[in-house]
Amino acid sequence: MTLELALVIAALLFVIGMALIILRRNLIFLLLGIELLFNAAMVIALAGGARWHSVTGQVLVVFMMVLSGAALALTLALLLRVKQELGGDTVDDLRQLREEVDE
Amino acid sequence: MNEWLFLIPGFPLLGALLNGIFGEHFSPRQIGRMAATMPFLSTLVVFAVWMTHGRDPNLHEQVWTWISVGNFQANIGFHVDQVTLVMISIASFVGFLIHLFSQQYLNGDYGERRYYFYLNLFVGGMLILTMADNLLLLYLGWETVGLCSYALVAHWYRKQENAWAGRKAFVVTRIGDTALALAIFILFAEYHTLNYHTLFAAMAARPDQLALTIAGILVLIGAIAKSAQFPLHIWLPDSMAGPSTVSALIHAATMVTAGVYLCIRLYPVFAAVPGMLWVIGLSGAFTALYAASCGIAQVDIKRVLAYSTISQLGYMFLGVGIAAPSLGLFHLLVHACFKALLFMGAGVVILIYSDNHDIRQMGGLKKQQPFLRWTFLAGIFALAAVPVISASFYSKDAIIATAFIVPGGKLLWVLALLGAVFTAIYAFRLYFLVFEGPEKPGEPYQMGWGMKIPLGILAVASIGIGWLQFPPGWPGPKIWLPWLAPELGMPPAPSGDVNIFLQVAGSVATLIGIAIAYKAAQWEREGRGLSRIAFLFNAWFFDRIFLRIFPPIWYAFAHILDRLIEQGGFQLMLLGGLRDGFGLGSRALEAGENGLISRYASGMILGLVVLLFIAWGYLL
Amino acid sequence: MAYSPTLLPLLIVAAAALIAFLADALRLGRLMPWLGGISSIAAAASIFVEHMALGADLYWDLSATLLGVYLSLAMAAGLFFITFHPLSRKMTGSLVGLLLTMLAGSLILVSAQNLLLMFVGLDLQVLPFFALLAWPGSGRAAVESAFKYAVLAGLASAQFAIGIALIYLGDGSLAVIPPMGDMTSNVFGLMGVLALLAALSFEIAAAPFHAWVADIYQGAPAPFLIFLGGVAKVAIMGALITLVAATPKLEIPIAVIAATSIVVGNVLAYRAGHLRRMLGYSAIAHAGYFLAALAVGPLGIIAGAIYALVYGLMNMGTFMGLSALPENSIAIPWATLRERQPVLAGLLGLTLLSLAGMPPSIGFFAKLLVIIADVHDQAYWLAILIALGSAFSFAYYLSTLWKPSVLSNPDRLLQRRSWETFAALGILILLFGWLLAPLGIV
Amino acid sequence: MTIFLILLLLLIILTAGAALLVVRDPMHGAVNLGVSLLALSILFLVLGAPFVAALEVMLYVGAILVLFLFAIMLLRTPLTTWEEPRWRRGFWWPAVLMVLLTAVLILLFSRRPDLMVVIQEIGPGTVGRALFGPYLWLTEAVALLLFAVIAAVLAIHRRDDHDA
Amino acid sequence: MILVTVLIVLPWVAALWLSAQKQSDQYFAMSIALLELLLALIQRFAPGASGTLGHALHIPYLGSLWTLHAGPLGSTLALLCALLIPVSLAFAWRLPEFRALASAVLVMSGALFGIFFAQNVLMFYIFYEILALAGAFLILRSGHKSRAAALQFLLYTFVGSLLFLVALVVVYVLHGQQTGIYNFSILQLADTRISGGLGIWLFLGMVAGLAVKMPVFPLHSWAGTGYGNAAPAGSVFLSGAAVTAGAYGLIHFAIPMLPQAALEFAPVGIILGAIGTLYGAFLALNAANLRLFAAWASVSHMNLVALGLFALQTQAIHGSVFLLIAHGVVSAGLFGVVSIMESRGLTGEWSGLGGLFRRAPRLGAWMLFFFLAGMGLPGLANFPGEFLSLAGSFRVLPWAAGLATLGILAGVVYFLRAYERIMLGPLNGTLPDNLVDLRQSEWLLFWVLGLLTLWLGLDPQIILAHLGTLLSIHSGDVIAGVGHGL
Repeated sequence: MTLELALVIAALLFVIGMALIILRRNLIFLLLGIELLFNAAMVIALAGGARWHSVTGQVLVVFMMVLSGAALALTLALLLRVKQELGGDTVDDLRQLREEVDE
Repeated sequence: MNEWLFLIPGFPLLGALLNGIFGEHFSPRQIGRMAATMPFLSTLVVFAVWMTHGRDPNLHEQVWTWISVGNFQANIGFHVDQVTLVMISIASFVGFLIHLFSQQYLNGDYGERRYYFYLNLFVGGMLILTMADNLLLLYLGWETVGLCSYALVAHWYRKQENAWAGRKAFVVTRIGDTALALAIFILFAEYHTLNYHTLFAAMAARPDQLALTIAGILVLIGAIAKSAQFPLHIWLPDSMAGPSTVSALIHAATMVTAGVYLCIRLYPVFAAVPGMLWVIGLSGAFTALYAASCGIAQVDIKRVLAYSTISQLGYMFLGVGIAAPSLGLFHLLVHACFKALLFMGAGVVILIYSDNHDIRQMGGLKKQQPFLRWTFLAGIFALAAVPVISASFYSKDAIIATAFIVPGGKLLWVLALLGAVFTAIYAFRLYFLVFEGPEKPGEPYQMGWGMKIPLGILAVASIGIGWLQFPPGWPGPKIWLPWLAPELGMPPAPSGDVNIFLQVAGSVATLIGIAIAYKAAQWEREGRGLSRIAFLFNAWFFDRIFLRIFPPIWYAFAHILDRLIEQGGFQLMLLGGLRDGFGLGSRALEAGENGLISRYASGMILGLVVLLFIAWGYLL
Repeated sequence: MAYSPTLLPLLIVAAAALIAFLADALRLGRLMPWLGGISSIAAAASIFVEHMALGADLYWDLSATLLGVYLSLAMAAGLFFITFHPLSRKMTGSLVGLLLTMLAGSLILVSAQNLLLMFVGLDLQVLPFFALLAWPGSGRAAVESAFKYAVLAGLASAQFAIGIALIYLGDGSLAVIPPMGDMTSNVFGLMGVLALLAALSFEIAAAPFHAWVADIYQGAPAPFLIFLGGVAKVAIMGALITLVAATPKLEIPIAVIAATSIVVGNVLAYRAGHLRRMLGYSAIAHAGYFLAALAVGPLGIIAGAIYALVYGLMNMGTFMGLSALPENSIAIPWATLRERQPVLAGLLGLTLLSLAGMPPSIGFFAKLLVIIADVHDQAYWLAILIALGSAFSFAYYLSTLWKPSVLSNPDRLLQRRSWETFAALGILILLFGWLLAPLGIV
Repeated sequence: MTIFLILLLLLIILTAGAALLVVRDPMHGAVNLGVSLLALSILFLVLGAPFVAALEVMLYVGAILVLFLFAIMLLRTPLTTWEEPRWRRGFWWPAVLMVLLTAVLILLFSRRPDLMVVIQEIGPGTVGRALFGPYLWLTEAVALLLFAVIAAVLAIHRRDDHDA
Repeated sequence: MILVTVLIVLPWVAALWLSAQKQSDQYFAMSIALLELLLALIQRFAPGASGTLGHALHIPYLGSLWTLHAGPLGSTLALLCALLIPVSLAFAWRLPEFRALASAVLVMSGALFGIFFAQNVLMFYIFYEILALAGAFLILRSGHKSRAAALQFLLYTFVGSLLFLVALVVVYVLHGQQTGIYNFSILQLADTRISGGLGIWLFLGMVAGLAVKMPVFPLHSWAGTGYGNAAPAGSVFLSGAAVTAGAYGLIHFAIPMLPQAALEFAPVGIILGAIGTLYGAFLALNAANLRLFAAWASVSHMNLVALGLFALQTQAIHGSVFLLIAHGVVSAGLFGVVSIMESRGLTGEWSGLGGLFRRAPRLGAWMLFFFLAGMGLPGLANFPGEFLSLAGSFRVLPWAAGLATLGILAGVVYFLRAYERIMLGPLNGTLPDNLVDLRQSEWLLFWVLGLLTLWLGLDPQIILAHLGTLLSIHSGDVIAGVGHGL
């Protein structure tokens, strides 16, 4: 029963993460959303590890942590440049590149 | 003699080619003389053929294979038999006379080289048409003469109505040509050959009634258009816009008779279908009456002669219709002589009255031009078929007489007889108005020998040529019918008292006509003449009806097709629709491209959701 | 896992990357591109030598070798090209390092048979681009495009991670090759595979996940687009090939994605005003043609591999040509280009035509192979869709060829003698590349 | 017994997530994330992975969350009190999409095989042996990646005047 | 084999070198064109040259690509195209955009030669697309330089030809599955047995691809904009030579590959041809200017060719091929006349014309000559072709062929009306007064075309006798079996 519950938690994390990405206006929250998604992946991996009694689950989690951390570091660095160059840290400031819909 | 046949059409065509290539380097006079010698040389060759094979000509010459694909073969082959010999003699001899006549008639006018080019080409085309041994070559000649008539009628192209008259002639005759082409296709589809002999043999072996009926009708339509029979006759009166020599050659002697020649040549096709001959006869008789009735109310000298040609051609068709093609051919020969003469005479008259065609402003020309008056009178006699002394008494009255005794021919006889009366009326009305009565002097015009010889020869011919075939029961030479019998068979001859009654009826009709004509000329001078009958003057309004119905429909249809289907349908709806469809589609998709990251992310999530739904639906 | 020969190419590239990173500190930055180029060629040679070797988690099968060799050679060409571009004057060492890391990631992606290895390869390839797209000296739009790519790629790799976790939960093994593990036997495995497909489709810009590509192509500096379009995308296609080869059940969703991307790509490109955005949208269509090849079983896999290779080549040619133009050029100034650099103009014109699928060029033969594969599998509707798509693509490709536009001052055109040689080489490959096809297949 | 613990964790994560969705100030967002991460580390303990639970606290909450705080600090977002809109303009359409997503997850979830299994604990030792045993090359690759990320971050933040 | 390869590659190289030049080099282009004509003559009449089969560029799955086979039909059509190159260049001599036009024409001629001598279908397809692209460049770079017209021309041809490619690939795959040999050569593909339903769809695909080029009725609307916007000298080549590619493709590739389906398609093809002939005729009547008039006249004739072609009957097919060649020469004359008038500064709008014969009698004479040829006057080039096509298809579907015969009547109406509006009637005031009649060179050019038309009209056997068996043996007996009276 515990694994089912763990999966429910993972699903919950997944939905909240996705909601954060598409609903929030401030860019920080987008990144938080991505972190939540990664955490959901970790929970599922561990559930898998628990089910198959093998260490691969934990290895997966370790790698996921490292890679999500690396990605986040770069994205935050870019966020600072965006704040510096485009003068804002919300989703609406990132609209220079778009399809010029004429009418 | 066989291998010289190609010279007959060859000379005029050579003349045309030389004129085309080197025309610009010679003066019009030299071109005229060169052009005249060409038909003369053909006449010589024809004369040689008469001399050597006059008895029963049956010459063949295959010049080269024109088209041969699979089991179908049509080649440039000439064949001369009795009928063809008569036709080529007319075409070459009368052609030569016309060339001679136009040396003086046309000099000093613009486009003379062009005139001689097309005249030569016309004579060549006519000769090919008549000498062809298969329908395809006939069609070639058929179209060439059509082209030349277009070019010559529109000779004085600087006036819009002349150009329009030429185009009208070509289009109406082209309607007939299309019908003829369809007939050729039917015969080709049925019998895989277009050569006369093999065609008639195959037809005799396997007569397919349906195909032959349709083919027969289509050939008839072709002939009617070419020979300006009712209802496709509207182009002939308008084509009087061309020079009179052109009218003399084309619209009297040669081209318009091509239709009759075609019916004579394809006689077996009509004979194979019961009742078809009667249809031809009826159309001939009716046209004769109709055209004659219009002729009496005309005021333009050339229009009178135009309607008279239509009516005389009606008689020739009547001749073929009553199973007497040799009589039809006989009248064709006679008509060629006197009608060419009348047209040339009319040309001189117009010159004298300085291009004024209205006969009511003319009169008393006999004192000023005695020679012209006597030759013109000979022509008028032949036209009206004055008994005994005129040639067409022997040919036209014979046709009318034979019509009486043919089964179901009574109606045709009545129409023909009435036609004969009207013919006499308009013939002599024309003569009295132009030559008799108070004198209205025109400019003095001295006819050179180049004009006098043709008029003289044709005047003698229109009197004397009738004696080739005396009516039955009369003493005197009867060589025409027996000569043509082996090819066209002997026509039925009335006998005993019926014969006498018919001959008397024919002569009485002509004399009544002359009397009425005398009175008509007087009324005309007093201003109350026949020309005020609008119904007849406008040829029963057929021309106007025809022009108000067909061309507008044709152009409107083209306009609709262009606007509605091309611009509207294809460009606007099909291509425009596609373009707008894509535009809408891309505008809708561009909404997903407005730069917002969250929108891109939601697009991705939507994709994931769709994939998961597919998985849930199909893959599990 | 002990050393096995299959790892040799990766080791070569990783070593070169490390050296490159250090070189910046030792002021040897200028030499690094040459080192990078030589190392990639060495890697290509080693892959070619390996040829069909099965390592612990790496398997250089037919398509992997084909693409692996191409990727390394393309990287080498890219590096030689970059050395002359002004953008690479600053921090050349770390630039080359990042590029080599990206190459390592691509090689792993192409040959990985283990999902975790594929995940690491994906991140190895994607992360360097966050920095490359916003390289110093490339203006404000580049930063925006880099950040957008960063966030969305982060989301994609998160999805990828979830996919791996689900598959692992499903059948306990991370191996891709069927006998070792059947991924789609249960719900979790299926969801996992679809998450993987979604992530990879995002990377090659297939239809539902296509929104990002136009902005990145518009904003990013042209030299780095050579690597994004020419190398990164081809590697992802390699990964997709291994994925599809292992799970035949994926063919229906792939066919759906292929059809939508062909339609969406062409429709969007039709009205795209900006030249780079049009190229982005056409990339969507090409992803669609590639996926159409994958959707039809084994013959499709070969056709897909060849299409990926050809697509990479065409992208390299296009963006090498574009990087000669000034950054924000809306359309190609043909007049000045033909005057100043005729061979480069010829290359650009030919690549656009071969992207559209003009017959004698290699693009046409790739599409022909895809159509043959589709027809072989009775997927007539897909073949017709490809045909109509590529026919319609001429509309927008040729409008760039025909749209008259003049460069304000001609000398802003970057002038390099050596680029002519690249261009000539490009033309040769694009026109007669299909002569090499027998080598590829055999 | 563990069921109640997990339900409690579920509750905590639910509240933290909801808070994340509604709170305006990014600082509050970061703190909420920290709370949910700590709850997760306890879940990891329950699932028999003590090493990873420790890592979660040290690496995730310690490093990545701190990274967020630094970023927010560097962004120098003013401590504003005015009503800063938290949701972007087009709200409803994505919300519907979220409902769809949860619906499809629940649908798929209902078709899952049962996972009744007893959980053993796998200590840090085995994880370490695994990391440097079969997955050795993977860790080396990740090492290379981290090194590259450092260079990348340096590149992103180069001042124009500072030459290398 | 080498002669043919030179024939194909030489124009491309010349075009490349020409476009690299700065100013337009007329004499170079003309010398290349005349050289091409000479080579084509040698190829056509050299003994034993035809039938040589060459193989090169072998690709494992696709079979060898560069296979050449000079059949009688192919070399005759090649001769026609080789003739039209110098003619179209001569008419374009004084055009400002001569260089672009000449290079486009040369590329197109190379592609055309490739098409006529290709033995395998893939090579045919490749040259077919290059022809379409070069045609689009021709429309774009000359005349009104309108991009929309060029794009419409291109999209029409490409959508069609790609459908042709898909159908072709299906036949190739089915053939591969049946016999195990995967090859695009027509010799192998000709005897694939394909079931009825699928065969019909495939043949429709192929017809869509090939019939677009010779504008058959529903796929024709590119002709109006295409010819309307290209320079008439360009249209000489476009409407004279380029359209033969479609017809040749149908005869040499499409019908032999799917004889059964071709038979079932025959009635539909004839009806489409008939409607097209009439449709073209009526639109020519209503054309807004001279270019459109010549364009729609050419469309009307090409639909007649399609009629004969789809009838699948000996006389009809031979007739349609002959009409194709005759139409090449006659439409060259028509568009030549239009280009001469435009070089004299006339816009071609009806209001600006009338009574021209008075100022330019030579031009008027030649215009009448080519209008008569267009009308199908017996003795000139079009008549034998038209007669055979109509007579042959009359046996297959009488009422449709009858409808098409009306097209000839309609032909007279629109040609004569146009001639009267341009040449006859009172002199139009707005005509430029420095209107000079035909120069010596132009007069000579028209004499060449005129003599050729006359010769083709009077002695068509020089072509009809040497066309060889048009339908391959296999498809021949399939069709004969059905009793089309082959």
